[in-house]
Amino acid sequence: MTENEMLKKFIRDGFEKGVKEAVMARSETKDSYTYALITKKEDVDKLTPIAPVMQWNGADILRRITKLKKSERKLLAILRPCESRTYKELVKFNQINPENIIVLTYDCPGTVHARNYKYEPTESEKLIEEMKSGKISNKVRESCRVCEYPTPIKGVGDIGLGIVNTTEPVFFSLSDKGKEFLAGMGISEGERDDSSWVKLHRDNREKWLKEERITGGRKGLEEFLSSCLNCHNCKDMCPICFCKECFFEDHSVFDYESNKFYNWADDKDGIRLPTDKSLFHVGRLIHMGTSCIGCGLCQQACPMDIPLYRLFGIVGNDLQKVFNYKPGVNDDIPPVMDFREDELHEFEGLFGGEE
Amino acid sequence: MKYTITKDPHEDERVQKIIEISGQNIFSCYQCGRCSSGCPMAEFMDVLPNQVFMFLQEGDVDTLLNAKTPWICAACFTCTVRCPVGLDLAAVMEAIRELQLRKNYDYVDPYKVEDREELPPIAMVSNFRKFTP
Amino acid sequence: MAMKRIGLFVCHCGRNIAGTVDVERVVKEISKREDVAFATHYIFMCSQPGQQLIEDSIKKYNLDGVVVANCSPTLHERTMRNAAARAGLNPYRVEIANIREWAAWPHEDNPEAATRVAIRIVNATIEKLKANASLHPLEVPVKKRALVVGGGVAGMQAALDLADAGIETVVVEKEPSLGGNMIRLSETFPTLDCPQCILTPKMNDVGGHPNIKLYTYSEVEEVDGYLGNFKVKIKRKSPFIDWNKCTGCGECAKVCPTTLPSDFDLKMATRKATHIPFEQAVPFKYTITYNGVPPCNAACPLHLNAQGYVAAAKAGRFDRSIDVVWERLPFAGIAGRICTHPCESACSRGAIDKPVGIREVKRFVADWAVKNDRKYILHVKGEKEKSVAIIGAGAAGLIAAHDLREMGYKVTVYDKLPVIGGMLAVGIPPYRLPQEVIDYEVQPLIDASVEFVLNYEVNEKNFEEIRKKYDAVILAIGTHKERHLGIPGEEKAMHALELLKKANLGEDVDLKGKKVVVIGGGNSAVDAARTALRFGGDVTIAYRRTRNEMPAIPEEIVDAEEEGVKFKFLVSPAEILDGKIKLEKMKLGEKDASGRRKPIPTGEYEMMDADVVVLAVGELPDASWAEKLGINVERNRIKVNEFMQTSLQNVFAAGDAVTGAWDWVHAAAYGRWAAKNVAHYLEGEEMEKVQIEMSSNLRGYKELAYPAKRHETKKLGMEERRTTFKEFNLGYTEEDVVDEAKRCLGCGGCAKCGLCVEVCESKAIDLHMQDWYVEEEVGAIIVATGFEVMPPEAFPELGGKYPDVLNALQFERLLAPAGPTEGIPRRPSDGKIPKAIAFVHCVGSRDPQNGVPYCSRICCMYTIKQAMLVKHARPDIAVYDFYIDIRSNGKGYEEFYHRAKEEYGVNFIRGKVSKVYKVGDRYRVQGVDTLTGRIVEVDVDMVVLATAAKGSSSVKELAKKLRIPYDEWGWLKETHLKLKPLETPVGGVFIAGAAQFVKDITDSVSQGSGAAAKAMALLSKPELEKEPLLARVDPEICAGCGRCKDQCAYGAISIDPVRHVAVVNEALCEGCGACSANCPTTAIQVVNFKKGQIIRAVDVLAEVF
Amino acid sequence: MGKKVMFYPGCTLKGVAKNLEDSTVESARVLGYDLVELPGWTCCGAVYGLAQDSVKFTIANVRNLIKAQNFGKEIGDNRLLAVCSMCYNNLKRAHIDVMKNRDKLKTLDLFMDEEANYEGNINVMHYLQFLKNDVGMDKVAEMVKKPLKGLKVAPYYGCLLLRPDEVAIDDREDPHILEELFEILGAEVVDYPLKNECCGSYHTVDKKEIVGERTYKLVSVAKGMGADVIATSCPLCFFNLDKRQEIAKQKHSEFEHMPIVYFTQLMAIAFGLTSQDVLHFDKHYISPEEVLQKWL
Repeated sequence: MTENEMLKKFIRDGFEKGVKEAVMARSETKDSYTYALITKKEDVDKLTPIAPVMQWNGADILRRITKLKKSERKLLAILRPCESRTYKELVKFNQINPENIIVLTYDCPGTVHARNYKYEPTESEKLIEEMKSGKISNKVRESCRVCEYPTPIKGVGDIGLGIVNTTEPVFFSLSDKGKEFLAGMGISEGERDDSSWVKLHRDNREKWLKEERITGGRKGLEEFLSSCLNCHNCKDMCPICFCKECFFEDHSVFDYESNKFYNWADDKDGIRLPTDKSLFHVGRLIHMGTSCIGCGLCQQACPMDIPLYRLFGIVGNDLQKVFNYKPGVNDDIPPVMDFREDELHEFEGLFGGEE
Repeated sequence: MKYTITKDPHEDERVQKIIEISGQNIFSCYQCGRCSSGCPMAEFMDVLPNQVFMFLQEGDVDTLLNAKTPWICAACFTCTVRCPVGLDLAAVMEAIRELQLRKNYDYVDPYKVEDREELPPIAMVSNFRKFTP
Repeated sequence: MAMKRIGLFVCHCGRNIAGTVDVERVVKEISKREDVAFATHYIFMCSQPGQQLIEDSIKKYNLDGVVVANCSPTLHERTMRNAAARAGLNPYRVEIANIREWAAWPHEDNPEAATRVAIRIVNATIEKLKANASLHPLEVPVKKRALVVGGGVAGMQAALDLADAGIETVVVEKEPSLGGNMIRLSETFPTLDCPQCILTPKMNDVGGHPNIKLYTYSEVEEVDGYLGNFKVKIKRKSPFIDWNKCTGCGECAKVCPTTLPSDFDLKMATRKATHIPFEQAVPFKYTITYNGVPPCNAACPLHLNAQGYVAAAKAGRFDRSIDVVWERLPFAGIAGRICTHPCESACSRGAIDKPVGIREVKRFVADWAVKNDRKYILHVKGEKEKSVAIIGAGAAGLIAAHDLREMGYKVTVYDKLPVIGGMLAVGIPPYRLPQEVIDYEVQPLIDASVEFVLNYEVNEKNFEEIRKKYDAVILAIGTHKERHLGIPGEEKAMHALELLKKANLGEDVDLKGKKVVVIGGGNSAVDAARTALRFGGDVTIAYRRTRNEMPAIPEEIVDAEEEGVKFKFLVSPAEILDGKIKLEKMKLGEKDASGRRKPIPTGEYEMMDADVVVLAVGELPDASWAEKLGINVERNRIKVNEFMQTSLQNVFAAGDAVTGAWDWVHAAAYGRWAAKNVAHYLEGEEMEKVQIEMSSNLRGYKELAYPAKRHETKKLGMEERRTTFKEFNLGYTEEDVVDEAKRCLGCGGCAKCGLCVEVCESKAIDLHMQDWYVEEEVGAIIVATGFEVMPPEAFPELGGKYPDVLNALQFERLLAPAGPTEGIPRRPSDGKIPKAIAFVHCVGSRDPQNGVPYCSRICCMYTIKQAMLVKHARPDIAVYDFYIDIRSNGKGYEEFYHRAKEEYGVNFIRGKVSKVYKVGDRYRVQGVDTLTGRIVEVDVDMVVLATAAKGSSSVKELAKKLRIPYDEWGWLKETHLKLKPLETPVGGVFIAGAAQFVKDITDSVSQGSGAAAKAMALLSKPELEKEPLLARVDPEICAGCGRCKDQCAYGAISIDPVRHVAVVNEALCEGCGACSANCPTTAIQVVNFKKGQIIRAVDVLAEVF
Repeated sequence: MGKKVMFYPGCTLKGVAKNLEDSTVESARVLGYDLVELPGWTCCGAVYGLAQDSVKFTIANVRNLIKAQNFGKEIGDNRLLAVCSMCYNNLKRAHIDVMKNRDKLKTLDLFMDEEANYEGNINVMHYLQFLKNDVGMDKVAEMVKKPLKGLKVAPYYGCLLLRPDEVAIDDREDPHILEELFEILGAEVVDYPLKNECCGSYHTVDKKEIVGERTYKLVSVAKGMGADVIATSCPLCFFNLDKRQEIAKQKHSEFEHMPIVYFTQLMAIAFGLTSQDVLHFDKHYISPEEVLQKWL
């Protein structure tokens, strides 16, 4: 039985045992996979819980479902590990009400870039095969190759499905809620060792953090973003960018009389237009950097193929280190919501510290 | 006893030199006297440590150059650690000695040292480092 | 709509601005703007004519906005806004461009730059102003009541002024009495008034004023609300005495056996645990100081009130003492003899010399009760129908039987032995625990109809029957099976249990002249050895580790040695032969899990003569039959869950059978828990998790530890000890027990011995009283929490660790006529009147490197006063006053100084002391006279250090609750040092007295009145106007993420659960803008500081020159 | 073979203070440590330069630190132990100085082009710190064979273990580390108030009388407090307090002699190392033999 079939059986059993009333999981479409919400056992066949592509962050969908009011039915959501971390992070920001939701996540083989999939479809089973043989597929996205947490983490989501290093996939609980759920399903919890799969990614990540760093200061950044169309797709796809209306969508802020523009151009020997392009990316970095969970959807969304994850992921990584904060991994309060009297002394003073 | 101030001590070159060598703002002394009362060598001095600062604040470097005090200080740092305003007095004493030593002046003559055989090497090394150029 | 007719008014500020900034050029440049209708300059805009100029111009030019370019808005924003309002312009259409602090002053040396900066600032301000909205002040209702925190002189003055003005005032004071630091003083400078005389009338006024509600021994717990409408939660610390009933008669203090250092006298004297801090205290009510559970009680697995029965014994009230024991345990005599006393291991006195002999105290009172015919009576609290069977009449079984019977259940105890007591009866030799003691202490159970069925062995055959017959069963079967070593010849050996059982049941074992080798190092090894000795053997204990690792009670090892038991260490038995034993030599290796070093075999052997070998290598429960019935057994022990319940529902288990062979007190403790949960089970209640361990970090009052050795108990004569089974330990004598009890350091404060409860005629004392909370609604809060001085211990170089080196506040107590020495200074070390005293000024003050940077302000004067009072009390005492500068800047102060110098003969020496050390009986003060330039040394008998003052240590917590700022020294920060010294940035919260900065009584009283006046002004209005510059949320944009909520220091923001957007409570919002800065979408913004306005202003300011 | 730790003896230990060196090395051996002499060590300079513009006082010490850096990598330990207070003070200050002041380190590198640069990871420790923090006083207690019961010791720290603040091995006004050690050795500790006062230091070379006066005060106060011996860790303090008693006696006829010992000698004695190859009582001017007879 493939992992997908196993999960479908799990969903069916769940309906039968009455432990849940709805399921949110991926479903195949013509050229891709999208999320589907089903409420009946008969519809289970429409699902492909582990899909080879990730068009949308599932936590963002859960946000839409529960933001105004908690889920009225018992909902099982099958999320990738990065989505489960997003889920946890968004709960902290009041964007998801976790009541009545059970999140299942699994050892992730990574996903193929949505555009690549469209022209050269790959089955998830193939990716899983490669994962089982201990190899990260060369087809998967950059962000998947350097993923810091490619497997379920205790405390993040409720149920884990272990695929690597085990003959038969095993279920295990990640939370008390999950433990109860599995008990209700009559499934006994298993164990597997995911350390080699995690290490493979972490080694990649270490290398990536060093090698792909954008250098050259402001100029380097301008060059990195030079092909940007200012379409704001990256923001739209970012699950952490949950604002109803982005500051940068309010163009009136950057409306000036013509003379202002001419004066700037005079002073600076010419200016780039529009003026808010890099400001947009930097502004976004400030807003979401500490919470970037590394799903890489910004990069997938870029019509100009700017490797944006190298900007948001690497800067986010550094920023999170400064505050010793790991988004979506534990219950720590996000640095933007936490006031500490005693921190960041190294940045004090006019030039940042004494030395 | 009379001393005529002829020049703003803040502008005095030798005072400035002492400030430069020692790295201490001698004008922050407010004469509490704790350096003197804690000094183990004070009873052998002709100018008390706190008075050294007053002389400097008045620009009277000559008196200090002729005084025994800088040569009696044993650099034990008792004053330094207890000074309420954080002045390193030992460094100031050193600076006053340096003004002399840098003129190639020998305060002690190594050839005249008695019981050379018995003295621990560190005693002689430190003595010569402090008292000869 | 954006303003089109703006007026600019540039102020010269004398030469402050115009001296640097070219004001004409500013006016000229700004006039070029299309949106500026009028611009001018004037020498003083804040003057009457200046304001008139603005008013007239507004009318004349029909201005719709005004920029005044002058000084900081904190000074004249209000002035200018009022002027505009008079001219009919909405005051919020006026903005200040600060060209004095931002342009003129920083560019004093560069008028060109200053002018350009000024123009830019004005331009930026205009850009900001253009989108300003017209606003109207909010109106907030006012609660016409006030709260004063702190019952010192400043707080009392404030409270009295408020109350006299008809405002109901709540006073919260953390100490049991009003008075603060002032009431501690002997006399006050410069008038030499006695504070008791001048302050007590005020205290009585506060205590009795109809408009004052006084909460002493209380603390502010929580503050909610805002200007005019605060909700304050006040914690009332339990005094354990109902103050409504307390008459202040003091009978309780007379009988209280617990002495503590007096906090009021700053440890210069002692007091009782129940006390009134001083004679004039208001309210005149007794307070019991209870610090918490002391280490001894916490360490006891049964949590007996050890400090309590020790305290009662200290008072010679053995009857009370035994009652305290009986509150938790009927088996005082058993416990007093054989307990392994974890209490003593935890005793704080152990860190000083040796722990208090707690067990022997208990033993003494138990014996005392027997002698005096005081019997324990088991009172059954209401008979119940249900019944419980207990299998095993040992430690766990007996206490379970007692507890369950007390709760009203019918209890039957089965035991296979012919006697009651289990291991107590047959495992512990009679010379340690005579059977009579067990029988005597079990009798109350029998009297209360606990049924004992002896000689009845429960096993797989009859257990089901019993289980059916009773509603619940407790298995407390102990450890009666012998562990085996598995060495050749083991069958030749005797087991310790066998030997002990024979001794206990009165059988004789003939060991006369025989060489006996006991194998083992635990209590049963030592018991077996001493028993064998009494049977006439020549006994050696052979143990595989060394003495340090022996698990037996150390005293018992010593006792055994005294009696003649020999020891052989680092050997392990290899084979038992006829008349001999082969031992393998061991050595010690690394530490194992138990923290003891492991024995490692060396492979070398030796032979030893041994006619009889006794194995004491451990015992196991015999639970094989239970296993057959389906009860889970693991490693020979009955397995229970966290409620002491076995795998069978109504079967519980406890004692050694569960834990493995341990000691009496742990078996009893688990037995008690089993009983408790059996009761819960039978009543269908939720069971409680077993919680034996408890911790206590109290460490007692070291200063109470006068030298006193631990008393040893009387022992039986050695001959009788060696040859008979008579009880060998005779316990303490009556004198010894009292003296021993006095060694207690009173860690817990009140020991809860209950002696006071007996004597209180008004039945006011309740030792179980809890802290409680009250809520008060007030419109204004005055914080008057006062100051503290640094302890002398902080200055080791000045001898702070010596008993006769005090800080000034401690010395005040010695000078106080009602103080511990009645006003004559005496040395705390020996009570002698000193011949010479040295005072040292500026200890820690004016010393940023080692203390605080500031001058503590009052020290010069109080030191002079103290010097004078010393001379006054005893003119023959020489006084040396080491000062740096005498700061006598108050009315009558300098004159006071001169009196000390001229009339009283105080010696003033100018120079700071650097070292104080003990020479013989006296203290050598090593100072300097900076005026003559000489080192000065003087030997004195006492040294008084004028240590630096700091804010009250608890003030930071309070300040956080009130959201008012404080500095690193604990002083509360005022809004403006010169002009608003009583205000804080939080509306409605004022500060007074030394909470702001150390000050003398005169200033404190003035500030108390001042703060009261401020509060009155506020409360005199029915409604308050509030600045409308507040945060507002755009619900269309707000995503409800809550970032703003977490940033708001005023708790003004909440998330609407229905609309899922942030909501601002306008009454709480102070308009600081922290929320806005943290909002990713600018959905929350402060009115008139909107993003467009700020960005426009920044654009102007950031333009390149 | 014990664990290897780098040891910087300094010149004085090699000559007049053999008693300090041997008792240190041997007591460490009992505790399971092998103090390995830093190969090629040079003089520490005895006093540290206080002038802002002086680098010469730092060179020798940084050289030593670089040597320790190289040797440390070989034996896999970065601790450099000193027992002479002056050596400790100089090495530690040099380390702190160049770590705080990287420009100075760069300048120094120019002076020392034949060697590797100092990386700053040498942990300069005084033997007392090593005992307290790394070995553990428990371990010391375990090794005590002959508790010095009844011996009254005045602990004497002098200046260089406690001042300036950045090198202090304990509270500078009220240190307790020696007290703790002596209590563990079973001795009775005298609460000696002058324990952190200067002995007169290098004035012993040209102003003996002053040092004689200091010695007079320091020894007679200790005597007055009932001490049998003063124990120190600095060979210069030792020399001054020991040898200069001669002058003290000449000046003050009532002066009573008192033997001076190194704390390591007391440790050695308590550990049962009583051989003169370790203790070298011949190096003492006032022999401690009589006072210590009971334990020898």
